[in-house]
Amino acid sequence: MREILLSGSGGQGMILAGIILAEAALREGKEVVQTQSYGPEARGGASKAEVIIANKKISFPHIEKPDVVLAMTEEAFNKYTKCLKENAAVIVDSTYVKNPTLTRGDLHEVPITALAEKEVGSPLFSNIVALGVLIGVTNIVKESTIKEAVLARVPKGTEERNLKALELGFIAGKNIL
Amino acid sequence: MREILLSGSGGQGMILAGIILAEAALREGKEVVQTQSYGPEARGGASKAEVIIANKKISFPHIEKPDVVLAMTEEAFNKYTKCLKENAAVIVDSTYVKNPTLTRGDLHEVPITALAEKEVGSPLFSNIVALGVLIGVTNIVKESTIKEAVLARVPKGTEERNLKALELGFIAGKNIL
Amino acid sequence: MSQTMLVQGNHACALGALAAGVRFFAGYPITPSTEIAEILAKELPKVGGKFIQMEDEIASMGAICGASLGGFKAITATSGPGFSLMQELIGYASLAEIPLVIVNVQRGGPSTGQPTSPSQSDVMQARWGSHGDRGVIALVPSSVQESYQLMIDAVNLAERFRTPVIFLMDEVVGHMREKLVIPKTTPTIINRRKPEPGELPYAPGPDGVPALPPFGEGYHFHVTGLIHDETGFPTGSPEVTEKTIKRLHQKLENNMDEILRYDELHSADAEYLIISYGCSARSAEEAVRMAREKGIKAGLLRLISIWPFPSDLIEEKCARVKKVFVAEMNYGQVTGEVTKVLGRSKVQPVLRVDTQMITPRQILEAITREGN
Amino acid sequence: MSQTMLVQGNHACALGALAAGVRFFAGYPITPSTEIAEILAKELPKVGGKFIQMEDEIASMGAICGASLGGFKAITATSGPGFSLMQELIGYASLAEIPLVIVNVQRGGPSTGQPTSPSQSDVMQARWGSHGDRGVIALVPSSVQESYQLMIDAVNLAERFRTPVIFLMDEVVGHMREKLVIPKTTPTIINRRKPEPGELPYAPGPDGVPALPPFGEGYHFHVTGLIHDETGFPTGSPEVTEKTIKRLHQKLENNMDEILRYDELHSADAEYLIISYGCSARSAEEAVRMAREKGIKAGLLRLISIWPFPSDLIEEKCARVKKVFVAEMNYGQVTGEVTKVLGRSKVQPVLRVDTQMITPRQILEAITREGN
Amino acid sequence: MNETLKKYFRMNRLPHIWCPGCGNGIVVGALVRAIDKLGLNPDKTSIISGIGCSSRSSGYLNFDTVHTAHGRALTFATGLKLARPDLNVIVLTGDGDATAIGGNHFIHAARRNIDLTTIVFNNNIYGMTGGQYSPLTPTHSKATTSPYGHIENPFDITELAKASGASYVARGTTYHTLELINLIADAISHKGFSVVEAITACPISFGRQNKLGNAPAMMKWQKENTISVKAASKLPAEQLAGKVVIGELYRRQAPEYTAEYQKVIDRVTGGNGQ
Amino acid sequence: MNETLKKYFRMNRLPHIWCPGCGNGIVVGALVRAIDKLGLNPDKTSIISGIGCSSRSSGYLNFDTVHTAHGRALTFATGLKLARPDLNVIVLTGDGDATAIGGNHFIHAARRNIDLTTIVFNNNIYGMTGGQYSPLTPTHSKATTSPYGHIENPFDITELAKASGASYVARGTTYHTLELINLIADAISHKGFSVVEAITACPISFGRQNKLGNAPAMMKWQKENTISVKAASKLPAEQLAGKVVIGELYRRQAPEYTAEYQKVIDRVTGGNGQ
Amino acid sequence: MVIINTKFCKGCQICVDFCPKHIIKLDDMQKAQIIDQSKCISCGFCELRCPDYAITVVKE
Amino acid sequence: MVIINTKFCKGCQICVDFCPKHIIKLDDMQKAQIIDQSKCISCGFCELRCPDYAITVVKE
Ligand SMILES: Cc1ncc(C[n+]2csc(CCOP(=O)(O)OP(=O)(O)O)c2C)c(N)n1
Ligand SMILES: Cc1ncc(C[n+]2csc(CCOP(=O)(O)OP(=O)(O)O)c2C)c(N)n1
Ligand code: SF4
Ligand code: SF4
Ligand code: SF4
Ligand code: SF4
Ligand code: SF4
Ligand code: SF4
Ligand SMILES: [Mg+2]
Ligand SMILES: [Mg+2]
Repeated sequence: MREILLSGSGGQGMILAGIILAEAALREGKEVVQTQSYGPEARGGASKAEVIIANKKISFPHIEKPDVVLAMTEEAFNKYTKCLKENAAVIVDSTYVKNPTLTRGDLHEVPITALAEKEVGSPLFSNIVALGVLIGVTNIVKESTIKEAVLARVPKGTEERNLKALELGFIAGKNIL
Repeated sequence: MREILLSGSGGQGMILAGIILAEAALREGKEVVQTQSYGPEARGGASKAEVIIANKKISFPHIEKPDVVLAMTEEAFNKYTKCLKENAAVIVDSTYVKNPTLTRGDLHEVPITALAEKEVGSPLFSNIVALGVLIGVTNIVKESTIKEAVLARVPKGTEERNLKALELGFIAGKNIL
Repeated sequence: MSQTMLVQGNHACALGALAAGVRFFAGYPITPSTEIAEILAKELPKVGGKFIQMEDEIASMGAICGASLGGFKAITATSGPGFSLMQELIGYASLAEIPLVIVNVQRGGPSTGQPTSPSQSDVMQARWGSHGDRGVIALVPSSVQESYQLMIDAVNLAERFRTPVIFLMDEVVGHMREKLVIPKTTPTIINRRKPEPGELPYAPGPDGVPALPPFGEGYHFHVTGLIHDETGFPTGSPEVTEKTIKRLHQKLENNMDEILRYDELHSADAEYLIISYGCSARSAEEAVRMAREKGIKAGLLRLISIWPFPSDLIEEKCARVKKVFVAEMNYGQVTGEVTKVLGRSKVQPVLRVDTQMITPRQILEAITREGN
Repeated sequence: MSQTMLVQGNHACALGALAAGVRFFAGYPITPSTEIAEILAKELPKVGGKFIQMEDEIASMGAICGASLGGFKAITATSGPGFSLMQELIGYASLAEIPLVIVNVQRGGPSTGQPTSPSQSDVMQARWGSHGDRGVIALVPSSVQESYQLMIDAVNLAERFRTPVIFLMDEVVGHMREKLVIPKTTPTIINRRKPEPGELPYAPGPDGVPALPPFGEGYHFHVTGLIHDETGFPTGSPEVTEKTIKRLHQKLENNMDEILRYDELHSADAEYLIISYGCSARSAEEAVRMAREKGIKAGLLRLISIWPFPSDLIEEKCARVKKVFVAEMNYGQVTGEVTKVLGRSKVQPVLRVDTQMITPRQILEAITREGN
Repeated sequence: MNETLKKYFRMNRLPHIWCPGCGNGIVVGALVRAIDKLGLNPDKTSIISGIGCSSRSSGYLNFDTVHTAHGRALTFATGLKLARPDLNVIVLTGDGDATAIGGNHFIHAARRNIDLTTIVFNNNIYGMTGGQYSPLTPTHSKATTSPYGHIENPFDITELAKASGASYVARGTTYHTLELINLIADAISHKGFSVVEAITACPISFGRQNKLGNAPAMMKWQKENTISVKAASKLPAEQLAGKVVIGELYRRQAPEYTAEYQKVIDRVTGGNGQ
Repeated sequence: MNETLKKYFRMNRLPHIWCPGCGNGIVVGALVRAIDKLGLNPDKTSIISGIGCSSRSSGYLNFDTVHTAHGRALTFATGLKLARPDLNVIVLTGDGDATAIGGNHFIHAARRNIDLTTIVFNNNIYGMTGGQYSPLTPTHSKATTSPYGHIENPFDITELAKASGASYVARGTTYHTLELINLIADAISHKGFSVVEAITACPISFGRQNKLGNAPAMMKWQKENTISVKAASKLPAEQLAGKVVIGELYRRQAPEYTAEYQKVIDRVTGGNGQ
Repeated sequence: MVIINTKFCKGCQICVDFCPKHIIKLDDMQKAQIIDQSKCISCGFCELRCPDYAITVVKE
Repeated sequence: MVIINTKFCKGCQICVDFCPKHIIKLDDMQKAQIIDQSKCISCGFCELRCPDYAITVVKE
C-alpha cells in the first residue's frame, strides 16, 4: 500500500493531480481511494488531495502516515511533513519552499513552478510537472500509464504542453535521485 | 358524577351552553371538564359539547354513557341517544325532532326553538332556553347559579332577554316533569 | 388573590407564558394550537408585549430567535406540520443556545392527518426532528392547571439552560376546559444569566451553561449556526466540535435534578406499573383506580419531563414491578425508550393509533389480561 | 461491456439513479450533496429526463412528489439543514404513498454545523424527523461501488413499497473517489404496480402495498395528506385511521425479507462483534483485520438497510457474542436501537462526534480494552 | 346540476363541506364552466390544491387531483408539469395558502413562467382555521389574531405576480360570475404562468367578525367596489382610490419553462430525447 | 485600514475568507462607511445575515451580529426589530439567500414595511456552494446546474421589493462605490423597509464559468452596463434595453410596522405599555 | 324551467337576492323555492352564482 | 500617502486597474505596490474599492 499526499494552495491543481494519479493506478489494476479536504462549504480552495494505492481492498480511506508527500507551498510543507513513514519521499516545489528541513524521510527539491513557467510557458502546468516529478522519484505507476491518465483528463488542445510538462517532471524527478 | 351531552348543528350555540353549564358547576365548587367535537380543522361547525360534573377529580374527560342528553336536531338525537345510562334524561327540541323514540331513559320534549322565537323574539336564544330546560329537568346546578353564569358570558345589552329565555326554560323543564 | 376560571388548556398555556414573563410571540395558525396565538394576540399588547403572525412556521421560529436575542422571553405554538417545518431552526436554537419555548399541540399525523383529533405521535420527533446531535428538553402537561404551571417551568428551563424547550401538549389537553386556579403568589421566575465582565458568550459556566448577553448593550457578540468556540466564532477544530456537541447534551444530562418532573399514583406497592403522559395519563389514572377496586395492585408513573428521557427514574421505579405498561396514543414511541431501559420482556405497550383518546377500559383490560 | 471509472460516491449515486430509471430530479444545492445535482443537471436531459433546481428544499420535495405522481421515478438530494426542511413533505409522501428517494449526504450538525465534514448524526432523524407515525426505509452505502448499486435498490424499494426511501450517505462516501464498475448486465428494475381494473388507489394488495396509477391516464384519483380510506378520500373514521397507520408500518415490517440488507466479516466465530454502517464500517472492517492479526476474535455486522431497524437480525447475530461494539460517528444513535434489542450491559458504544472520521485504531482500542 | 357539468364533479362527494353562502363553490363552478367551454380533456387535466377551505375543492373535481400540504400546491404542480408537459395543470389555492406560507413558490413559479394556471381564492382571511389574518387581509380589518384592528398592508397579488414574472394576470369576483368564467378560460388557454385572483366571500370566518352581513351583502360589496379594467382606464387616478380593478390586468408572450427545457433536451440529444 | 473604520471591524477576524477580487469586501466597506457617515451608535446596531459567502460578513463586523440559517436572516431581523425598535437592524444577504430560499421572507418583510435595511449582495450565483444558478442568474448564463445555458428568467429584485411593499428601493454596484455608500446611508436613514441591491462580482463561482475575466474586468462590466436613474429617465425605452439602472429607484412614506404596533400598545394600555 | 335541488341548497339567499325577477325565496326549511316560474327569463345567474350547485336552469 | 497592508492584499488587481493615475502595480509576490506616491491625487478610490481593506489613503 502506498499513501500519497499532494498539497498546495487552492488553484494549484492538487486535486486534479491526485485524481490523475489515482486514475493511473486504476489503469494498472490497482485498488485506489482518493480523498480531499474542503474549505468552508464547497467554494473551491481545497488544497490537499490524498491518494492510497494498494493491491487489496482499501478500507480506511485517509492517510495516517504518508509514504510520499508533494508540497507546493511552505505552508503545506510545514503542515504535512510532521508525521511521515520511515522512508517517505518528500517532494517540494523549491520555487516557493525555501530551506526545507526534515527529521525523517528523503527530501527532493525541484523548482516545479519555475520549470512550468519557463519550459512550458505557464505556471498552470506546475501540477503536471509535479506529477512527473512524483513518478520520476517514486515509480508508483508506469510513465506510460500516467501519460495515458493525463491525456484522458486534460482539455483538448493542451495535450502536447501537458505531455511536455510531464516529461520535464520525469527528468527532474529521476535526475535528483 | 354527572355526564351531560349537548348536541345540535353548528351555530345553535351548544358549545356556549356547555361552557355556561360548566362554569355554573365551577361556581358551586364542583370539579368539571368540558370538551367538544370539531369539524375539519377549526372552521366552526362544532356541534357537540360534553360536560362532566363531579365532586372529585375527573380523569377521563370524555363521556362514555351520558346521564343527560340535549338534542336540538334529529341528526343529533339519532347519533347521541344510542348509548345512555339507565335513567338518563333526554331533552329534545320538538321544533325539529319529530316523533323521537327511546329504548331507555326518560324523554322530555320541549319546542325549544319555537319558544325562543315566539317568546324571546329570536331563535338565537334557543341555547339559553335549552339550558333552562336542562336545569329545570335535572337540577344539576341551582337556578341562581346558572343565572349568574349566563350573565357572566352573554354580550352586554342582551342580559334581560337571556334571563327571560332561561326562565322560560326553567318553567318548561319543570312543567314536563 | 387567587383567581379561578374555566379555560381551555391552550388558554392556560398562554396565561402561563405571560406569567413566566413571555413578552414576544410569533406564530402561524394551525389547529389545534391556534387559540394560544389568538389569546396572546389579545393579551400581549396589554402588557407591552409583542405578537406577530408570520408568513409561516419557519419565519415564526426565526422571529422568536431574533426576539430572544433581543432580550425578550419568546415563544411560538404550532402543531405537527408546523413543528416539522420548524425543525431546522429548532436545531439552530439548540446550537446557538437561544432560550425559547416551542409549544406543539399534537394532532393526528402523519402529514395533514387528522387535524382536529388528538394524538401523541410527535414524541420522538421532539427529540430527533432536527439533524445533528443535541440535547432536548420536552415537557408534557396532562391538565389545564398543569398547562399553566408547567408552561412557567418550560420558560424557566429555557432561560436556565439557554436552550429551546418543547412544550408537548395534545389536542385533548389543549382543547378541554377545566378549572384553572391562578395562585396569588407570584411564581418563581428564572431569567437568563448575563455574563460577568470579560466572560465569553459561549464559555460554559461550571454547570455547562454559558451566559447570554442581550443585544443592544454593547457586548457586540456573534451568534452562528456553525460550530463555534467559546467566543461564538466559527471553528473547524475537531476538539472544539467534540466539546460543543457533548456540552449540548451534558448541560442537560448533568442537571437532571433540575429538569426531571414526574408524578406517581400508587406506585409504591404496584405490581403492575403504567407509564404514561399527557392526556393518556388521565386514562391511566382512572385505570389504576379501577384496577385497585378490583384488587389489582396497579400504579402509575406519569412522565412530565419526557426529554431528556428519565431512564434512571424508570429503572428505579420499575425495579420491583412485575410488568410495565406503557400507555400512549402512538405506535409505541415511549415504549421504545422504556424498552431501552428495561428490556423487551418486561414492557407491554398499550397503544392507540386511531387518533381517539385512549380509554381507561383499554388500559385496564391490558392489565387484567396480564394479571390473570 | 462493463465500464470502470474513478468517481466520487455522489457521482456513483447519480449514475445509480439513472440506471434505476430515475428521470426526474428536483433539488437545492447544499454541501456535501451538490455534485449529485450537478451531475444529474448534465445527464438527465441526455436521456430525456428533467432536472430542476427549486427555490428551496421544501419546493424540491413538492416537485418530486408531483413528478412521481406523473409517473416519473423522481429523487432529490440534500444534506442536514435541507433534510430538516423536507420533513413535512417526506411525511406527506409516506402517507400519500408516493414512491421517491431522498438522498441525505450527512455532514456535521446540528444546524449549519461543520458543512464540509462528515458525520452520521441524522440516522434517528431519518426515522423520526416528520410528525406522526409511519414506517421508513433507509439504506446506507459504505463505498462508491455500493453508492451505485444500493441506489438502484433504493429506487426499486420506493417503487415496490410505494414509499419514500431515505438514502443515507455521509460526506466521506459522498466525496471519496474509488473504482466504480458499471456491470454490463442491466440491473433488475422494479416499477410501481398499476391498478387492475376497478382496483382502488389506496386498497392494499395482499402484501399491504396499494397500486399506483399515473396521472394523465383517466384514473381520476385523489391524493391527500389527510387520513383517507381506500378510495383516497379523507375520512375521520377511527377504524380507517388505525388501519392506515398500521399499514404504513406493516407493509414494511412484514416484508423485511425484501428490504433487509447487511454484510458480515468474520462474524461466524466472533466473540466481539462490531455493528457499524456507512463510512464508519470501513474503519470497523480494518479494525476487525487488525484485531484478528492480534488473535482477537472480532467480527463485523455492517448494516446496509438501517430502517426498519433490523432487530431480529441483530438478536440472532449477537446471541453468542460476548460483547457488541457499535461504531458510529454520532452521540450513540444506532447504539440506542441496538440497546433496545440487546439490553444495556452487552452493548459498548464507540462514538465520535468531532466530525472526523472514526479510525480503525479507535475501534481496535475499544475492543482490546474489553478483550483484556 | 346542469347535466353537462356533472361529469366534472365527483358527484358522490357532494354536497361540499363549505358553509352556507361561501363563495368557494361559485369559483369552482366558474372553473368547471371554463374547462367545459375550452373542451379540455379531463383525462389530461390535473387539479392541484394546497390546504384551506378553498383547497378542499380538488376533492370534488373529477380529474386527477392532489390535495397537497399547506402552501405547497405550486411545487407539486411544477414537478408534475415539468415531468408531464402534456397535462393541463390547474392550481387552486387560498390567499393564505398562496401568499403566506406558499408565497415563495408563487413568485418562483411566476418567475419561471411555467405553464400553470393558478386560481387564488381570495377571501381575505384564513377561513379553515377560523379567521386569522392573511397577507391579503385589508388594513384595519378585524381578525382573530388582529383583535385591535389589522396594522399590516395587504399584498396586491396581481402586482406581485406581474413583478415576479407571470405572463397572464387577472382579477375577478364571484359576483361577476360570467366574467370570472372567461378570465379563467383565458388563463388556462394562455401558455405560461397565469394567475386569476378570484375575490370570494367568506361570511363565516371573515364577514362575521367584520360585520359585513350575509353572503349576498358581501357579494353586493363586490359589485359596488369593483371597476372593470376598461372603465378604470378612462378614470383619473383620484377617482380610482378604493376601487378594485377587475378583468385581465396583464398579459405578455414570453418563453415558457417546459418548452424551453424541451429545447435543451432536443439540443443535447440531437432531437432524440423523448 | 483607515483608523476611523477599524472600530467597526473585528480586526482579529481579518483578513476575511473571500476569494481574491470578490466584491463582498467592497460592499461591506461601503456599509461601514455609510454607518460611519450616519454616526450610528454601534451598541444599538445589529447586523443579521443568512448563509452564503456574502453572509459571512456579519462575523467581521463589530456589532451585535447574527449569522442565521440559509434564507432566514429577515425572520430573525423581524423578531429582533419588533422586540427592540430601539435598535438599528441591518440585514446582509446574498441573492440566493434573499430571493431563493428566503424569497418569502423578503416579500413579507417588504409588505409589513418593517424598519429594516436589507442589502442584497447580488453576484448572480450561489457563491458558497460553488456556482449553481440563483434566481438572479441571467438567462443563457452557465451555472454548474445549468450546464447547457440557463433557461430561467431572473427576478428584478427591485421590482419585486416595490410590488411587495418596500418603501425604499435602490440599486448600486461595487464599481460605483461612493454612490453605493450614499444609497446604503439613505436606506438606513429611511424609516420603513429599505432594500439596496448591490451588484458585486464573484470572479470564482460566476465569472470563471462564464469567462467574464478577472475581478477588474467584471467591475468594468458594471461600469459599462449600468446607467444612473437620472440619465435613464432622459432616454427612450429602446436605448435602455440591456442597461441596468442604478441609484435610488423608489421611495415613499408609509406607516412603519413597529411604530404601528406601538400605537396598538398605546391604545390598549392607555399609553402605559412600555 | 328552474330546478332546485333542496338536498344541496344551504339557504344562503344568494339566488334570492340576485334574481333580476325576484322570483326566488326561502321556504320554511330555509331552502330556495321558485315563486313564479313563468316570470323567469332564464338568465341563468341563479345557477351560476349558487355556491352549492343546487340550481339548474333548463332553457326551453 | 497611500499605505498598503500586504498582509491583507490578495493581489486582485482592482486597485491597479482603476487607479486614475496608474501608479499601482502588483509586485513579484502578487501584492499591490505604489510605483510613484508623488503622482497620487488622494482620490481614495483604491481604498474604497479594495475588497480586502488593504489600502489606506492618508490625506496630507
Ligand atoms: C404547515 C401548516 N401550517 C398551518 C396549517 C393550518 N392551516 C390550514 S388551512 C390554513 C389557512 C387557510 O387559509 P387560506 O389559504 O386563505 O384558505 P381558506 O381556508 O381561507 O380558503 C392554515 C393556516 C397547516 N395545515 N399546515
Ligand atoms: C437549508 C440550506 N440549504 C442549502 C444550504 C447550502 N447553501 C449555503 S450558501 C448557499 C447559497 C449561497 O448563495 P447566495 O445566497 O447567493 O450567497 P453567495 O455565496 O453567493 O454570497 C446554499 C445553497 C444551506 N446552508 N442551508
Ligand atoms: S369558513 Fe369561510 S371560506 Fe371556509 S367554508 Fe366557511 S365561509 Fe367558506
Ligand atoms: S466564491 Fe465568489 S462570492 Fe464567494 S468568496 Fe469567492 S468570489 Fe466571493
Ligand atoms: S344560492 Fe343555492 S344554496 Fe343559496 S339559497 Fe339559492 S339555491 Fe340555496
Ligand atoms: S334564471 Fe334568472 S330569472 Fe330565472 S330564476 Fe334564475 S336568476 Fe331568476
Ligand atoms: S485592491 Fe486591495 S487586495 Fe486587490 S490588489 Fe489592490 S490592495 Fe491588493
Ligand atoms: S488615491 Fe487615487 S490616485 Fe492615489 S493611488 Fe489611490 S486610486 Fe491612485
Ligand atoms: Mg383565505
Ligand atoms: Mg450569490
